[in-house]
Amino acid sequence: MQATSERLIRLQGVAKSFGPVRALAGVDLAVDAGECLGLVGHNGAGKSTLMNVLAGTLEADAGEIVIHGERRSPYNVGLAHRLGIRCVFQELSLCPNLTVAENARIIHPKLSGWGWRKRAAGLIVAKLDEIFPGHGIRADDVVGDLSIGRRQMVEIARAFTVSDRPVHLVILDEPTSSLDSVSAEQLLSFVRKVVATGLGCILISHLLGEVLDYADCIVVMRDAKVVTSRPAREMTRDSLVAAMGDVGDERVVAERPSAVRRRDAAPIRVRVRSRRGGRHELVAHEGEVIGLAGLAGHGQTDALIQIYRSSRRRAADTVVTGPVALVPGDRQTDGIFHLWSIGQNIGIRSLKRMSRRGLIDLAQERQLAEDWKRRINIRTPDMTNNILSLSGGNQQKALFARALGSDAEIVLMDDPTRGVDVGTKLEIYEMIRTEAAKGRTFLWYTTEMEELANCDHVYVFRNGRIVADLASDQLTEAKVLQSSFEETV
Amino acid sequence: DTADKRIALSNNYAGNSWRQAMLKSWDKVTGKAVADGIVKEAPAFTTAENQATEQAAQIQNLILQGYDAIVLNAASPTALNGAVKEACSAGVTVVSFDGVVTEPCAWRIAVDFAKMGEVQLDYLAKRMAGGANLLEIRGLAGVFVDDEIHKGIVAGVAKYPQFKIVGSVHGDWAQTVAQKNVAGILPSLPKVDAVVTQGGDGYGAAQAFKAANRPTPLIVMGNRHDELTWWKQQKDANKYETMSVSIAPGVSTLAFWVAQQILDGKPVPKDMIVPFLRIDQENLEQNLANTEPGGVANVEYLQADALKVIASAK
Amino acid sequence: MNGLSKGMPRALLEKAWLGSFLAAAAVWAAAMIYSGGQGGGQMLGAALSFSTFFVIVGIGQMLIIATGPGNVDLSIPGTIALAGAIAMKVMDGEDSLIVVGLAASLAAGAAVGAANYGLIRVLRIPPIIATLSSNLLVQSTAIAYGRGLRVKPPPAFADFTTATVFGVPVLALCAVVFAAVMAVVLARTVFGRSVLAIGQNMRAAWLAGVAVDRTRLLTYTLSGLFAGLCGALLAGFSGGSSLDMGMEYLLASIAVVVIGGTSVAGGKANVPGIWGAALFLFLLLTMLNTFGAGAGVRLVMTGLIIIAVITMAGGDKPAR
Amino acid sequence: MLATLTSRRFLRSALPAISLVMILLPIFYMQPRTMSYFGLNLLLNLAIPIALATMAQMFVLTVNDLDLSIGSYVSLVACIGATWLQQTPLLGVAALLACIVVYGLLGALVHVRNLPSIVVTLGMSFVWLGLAVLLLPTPGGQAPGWIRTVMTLKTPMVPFPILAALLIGVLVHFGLMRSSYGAVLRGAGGNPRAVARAGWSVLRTKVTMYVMAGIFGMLSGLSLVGLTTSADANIALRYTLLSIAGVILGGGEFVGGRVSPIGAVLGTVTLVLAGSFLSFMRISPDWQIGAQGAILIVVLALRALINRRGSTA
Ligand SMILES: Nc1ncnc2c1ncn2[C@@H]1O[C@H](COP(=O)(O)OP(=O)(O)OP(=O)(O)O)[C@@H](O)[C@H]1O
Ligand SMILES: Nc1ncnc2c1ncn2[C@@H]1O[C@H](COP(=O)(O)OP(=O)(O)OP(=O)(O)O)[C@@H](O)[C@H]1O
Ligand SMILES: [Mg+2]
Ligand SMILES: [Mg+2]
Repeated sequence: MQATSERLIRLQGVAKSFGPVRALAGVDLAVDAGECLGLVGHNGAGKSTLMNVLAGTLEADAGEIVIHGERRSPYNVGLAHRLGIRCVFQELSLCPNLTVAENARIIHPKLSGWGWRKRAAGLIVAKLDEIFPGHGIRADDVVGDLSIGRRQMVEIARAFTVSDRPVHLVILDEPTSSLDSVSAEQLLSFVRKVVATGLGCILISHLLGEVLDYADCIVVMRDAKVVTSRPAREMTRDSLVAAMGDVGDERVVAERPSAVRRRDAAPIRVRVRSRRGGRHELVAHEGEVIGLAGLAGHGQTDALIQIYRSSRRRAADTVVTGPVALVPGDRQTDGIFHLWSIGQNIGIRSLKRMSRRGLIDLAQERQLAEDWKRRINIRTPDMTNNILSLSGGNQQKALFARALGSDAEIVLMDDPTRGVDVGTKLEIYEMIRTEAAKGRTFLWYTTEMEELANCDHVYVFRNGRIVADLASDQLTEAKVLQSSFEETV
Repeated sequence: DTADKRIALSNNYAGNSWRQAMLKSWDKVTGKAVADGIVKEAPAFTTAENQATEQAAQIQNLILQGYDAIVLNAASPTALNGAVKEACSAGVTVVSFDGVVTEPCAWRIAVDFAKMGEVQLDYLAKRMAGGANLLEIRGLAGVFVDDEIHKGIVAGVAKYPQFKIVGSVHGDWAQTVAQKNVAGILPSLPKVDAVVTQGGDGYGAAQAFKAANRPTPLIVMGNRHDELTWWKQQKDANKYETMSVSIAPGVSTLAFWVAQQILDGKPVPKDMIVPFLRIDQENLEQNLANTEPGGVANVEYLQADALKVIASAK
Repeated sequence: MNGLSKGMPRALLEKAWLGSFLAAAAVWAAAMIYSGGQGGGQMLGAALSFSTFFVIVGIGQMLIIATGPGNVDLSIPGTIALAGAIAMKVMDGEDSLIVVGLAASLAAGAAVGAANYGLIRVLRIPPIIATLSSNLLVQSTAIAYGRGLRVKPPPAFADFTTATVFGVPVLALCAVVFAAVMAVVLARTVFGRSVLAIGQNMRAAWLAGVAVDRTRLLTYTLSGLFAGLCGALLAGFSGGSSLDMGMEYLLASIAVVVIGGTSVAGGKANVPGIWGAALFLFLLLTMLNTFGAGAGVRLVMTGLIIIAVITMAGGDKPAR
Repeated sequence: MLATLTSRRFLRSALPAISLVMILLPIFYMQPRTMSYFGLNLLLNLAIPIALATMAQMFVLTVNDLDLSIGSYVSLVACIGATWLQQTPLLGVAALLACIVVYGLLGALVHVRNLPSIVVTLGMSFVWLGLAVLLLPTPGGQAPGWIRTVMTLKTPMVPFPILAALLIGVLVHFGLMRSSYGAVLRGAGGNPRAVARAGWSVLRTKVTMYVMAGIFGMLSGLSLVGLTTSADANIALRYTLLSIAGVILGGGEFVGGRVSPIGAVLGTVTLVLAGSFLSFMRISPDWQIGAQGAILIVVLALRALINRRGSTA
């Protein structure tokens, strides 16, 4: 093939503005066939916008798009599909009312006629088996009934399915945000494998390790511009962080408060009695950070919802003392109010507190929003802008602000750092620790192994039950993984 | 002998005073007939919605229940023909009244609605020989009765060219709707001398004129108790004069007797006309006294009255 | 930046909000021109007094519609008829019983609304079918209770419902104040915010600490309450109650809400728009009546004008 | 096997059938005559036009819109059927085609201008009704003989209405639920953006669905006039609410493209039977209207009970 001399894709001087916000200020990017390009940058740097332009779902204000050596203008989704460009969007785009197989059919125009369901099912299940062995998803499952992790698997697998036209480039916009470490690893190995066969791939992630280990070349974006573009082997974690322009690297391995509290000293805040004969019950004391671990979708979210529910209405097997707030991870279905401003989205949990004589004090609501904009650096010119004008990671920060800014003494977190960039994550960890020290209790489900290091105590879930109960000094990655796969420890 | 016969009333609407009076009359007269052993039973059925399709389904259900006769106040003169035909071919006698059906196999006890429109103009011609501006309040668009009465009124205006219809609104035979629509159009109208109506809307029109601070015109009434009461008050206060005309709700009982006669094997002509009930200045008090509060001026039929109507139709 | 001053004008500039008022003004002007500039003021007076009733039930309907797709109150006609009958019968033409009668009809309305939510929540019946069914039940109750009899309102009550100051109906002034209060409730109270949050995403609202059940119960109860109020006032205004007096409110209550700019997808409500839409619909009918067109033409024109108005106002753009 | 029979998904989809049986059994018990060929025919033939109208409504609901005009549209079609189609068939056919085209245009208008469908179709309901009144100011007309023939068909063994209902349900099921473009159409209701991102034209799906609604509304009107033999302008106004109720009763939802054609047909039949059920019961005239509401509530409450049992099982 002579494709090697010609780049698969070349973007030049791409610019895009949303009103006063410059999302892309003249960006160049190139991907070769058989190359995995890592794309990193802080929340709101413009990564997703750039990918939307490349996928044809957004029209750039300026710049040119060259694919297979040809300038493409006008450019749109249909053309992108015909040219073999597939995109897994950050905010998933499956149809929740359709089955897995039917969703696969949506991106294959030629998949019709007799027996199309069988073929679609075969196509998607084969790809799922190939990428995520042991995924447990059936072709006739309705997508809306799947957990967010499984939805993400379906969407990823779908992007790699091939029917009549070859696929040349797959864009993965934070594909691992809802996957657990095992599935993430499966995906990334798969990406390496297909890249070796000549496919191009763009991988966006806030887990720098993933990008450093699996990408051939890394592009760093910062404030709507590309600031660095170098082979991955020339980069280190530190140089990446430096290029992204985030401070706070010093804090990265800041010690957890060494003085491990004696658990029984503090009053119990949450207690969930074990059901179905599980051996462990879930207990959280005042001021503790409790981790919920295990593979994704093994009952951690359900446990949080159960706790949340019994805070609203007494339940027999769950004790909750004190007001509760929840940071959803599936922000599209559980979190944001899409018609409201960022400020209103943050304020909703604290309305009662901000009311004076029955009327909401708007100044106070504004104040709350401004405070949190500063504290976790929500990137927007104006907190009265619609919440959807934020980048994915910034939306997640707003949900964080909603919970932390409330009067809740117990904060439930459902994999809350999905899509949040490195710098902010560190700030959030820091914040959790200070709040915990002040007496707040955190229950923290996470799919990222490193985050467990912030916890005082970790429960490992498997099949809806707690199978291991690890104090922080016993906590190792191996132990968590081991319990995730075995019934008992 | 009809002692073992069962007659059902199929009714499409119960939401106004006229229908309530109609059902009450039915209940009263048939209740006695059943007690006297003239028929076995005579229940009334009302549909939840005032719609031909629903009534057609109701008729089909009545066929299934094996009634010998169905007395019908139809939602539509034609849209029930399918169901009526089914009834006839199942051997069920169908007698329609007020809202009659056109299906030839059914009997019809019709009111000359066009005439009801025309007499209003005849009356006005006597009262206002010099001519006048008229406001017409119509019923529900697309319904047979509305069209018939309207035709009668138009014919009347043609007969007496000194009258001019300056405005026309649809009151849907509902008092509040009539009031609303009259109030809307009044400001744009020149002086209105008289209002011609279809029944049930006269009081609403009077309210609208009062609200607009207009002199009360001559409003033709529709035999409702509130209309008659208002008329009486005006009459006592300032010698107000008008007329009132409508079909008597008790016509349902006439239909009952007709059905009974048919079941008894008596020859009955397919088409009968009943006179409408007219109230004038002289017999206002008498009629008002006979009308229960909130009801409609009424005439109930005995078997003997029914025989007279049948005989006169031959 | 000041959130209030930025938020309010944005709401004020909602296109649908202005659109319905502009449309109302346009049809009014057309009717005026046709009738040679005569009676315009009176026409407005009539429009105000009849719109009042639509606004009162419209606000209740709006609260429900704003709580999300599928939520709608179809029991309004029955409730109006029942409340009207109760008000008139309890008042029994006595001025001294006005307050008692009013309270009774309001209580009946609220009870119907609360029962509606009971059907929806406890029996899990979809709102549209629950309220459709309860409408039939309430209608039957009204028939059994009132038997279609017309009792005259007490003179003081009738006078109040038809009173005017400088040609403006007193009732309409009250309804303007009422609408203003409800607009504030919607924008500035926990209840209002809860309604809008539930309308956007019920699950997210629940997870964000909104008292979902209490709020929804309250919206249905308020809708019933407002329908009851409307029934009592309407009976006073038109000189007695009748069984069919609520009938036209079935579709009209929805029409004023959606033409007024409230989104049927939920989460967005518009109070002033209801006034605009109610005036528009009344004046539209008046205009067509003035033109003297036949029923068929009039209906066709009504439909086309409604579509034209909404097309010109345009829908809202998706945020992202 | 037992597991699938008690699974929540199965129970949920079987609910419409269960409600139907729940209302059919007492009817058979109270009036054994209904169990005959003749009885079932009478009991169910008016359900056909309603089922067709319900399908039309369902197409629109699939793409997250609501059609408030279907009742008056069916009335207009019935009027055209009883007049032009009978007297001047060519004009009649042209008028019906024009109606369908208008439906398609409505879909396009709603999509392109991003209008609330409920207002547009509310407006259209006046337009259709007005046209019907213009065409047939007073009730009358005559259905063409061939429609009469079709609607009074005496099929062997199974009564025609049952066959027709089955045919409607199965046909739409295959078109919308099983065909490959059907998946795209439903997807456009579930997540229009996802469908657009996959390169499909959402405009086309909207127009398709509205045109289908126009076609099924037309079939509804024609079958109705075939049963009633003549028309009037107000003949089918209540189909608007009835069709929405039928879709919901059949397990459909207002948004998100979740619909079930077979469920909707069963839902319609249930609604129609609920009315029959009542006339077989003796209820005082005052409460006859209310009883219709009560029976709907009872049927749905029983469903809720089964549903809850299903979800805990
Ligand atoms: N529809 C929109 N309207 C207004 N602003 C927008 C819109 N979409 C994106 N932006 C802005 O454009 C900028 C870039 O957003 P983008 O989603 O590309 O960021 P990102 O790099 O993908 O961030 P993240 O890591 O959080 O996903 C952000 O400042 C965002 O607020
Ligand atoms: N797991 C859940 N996911 C989404 N919504 C839920 C969930 N559980 C309950 N809800 C919603 O919350 C409502 C009932 O919740 P709950 O019983 O806790 O009452 P509530 O919202 O606290 O109201 P109140 O405080 O007035 O009792 C339901 O109508 C349901 O819509
Ligand atoms: Mg992004
Ligand atoms: Mg993760």
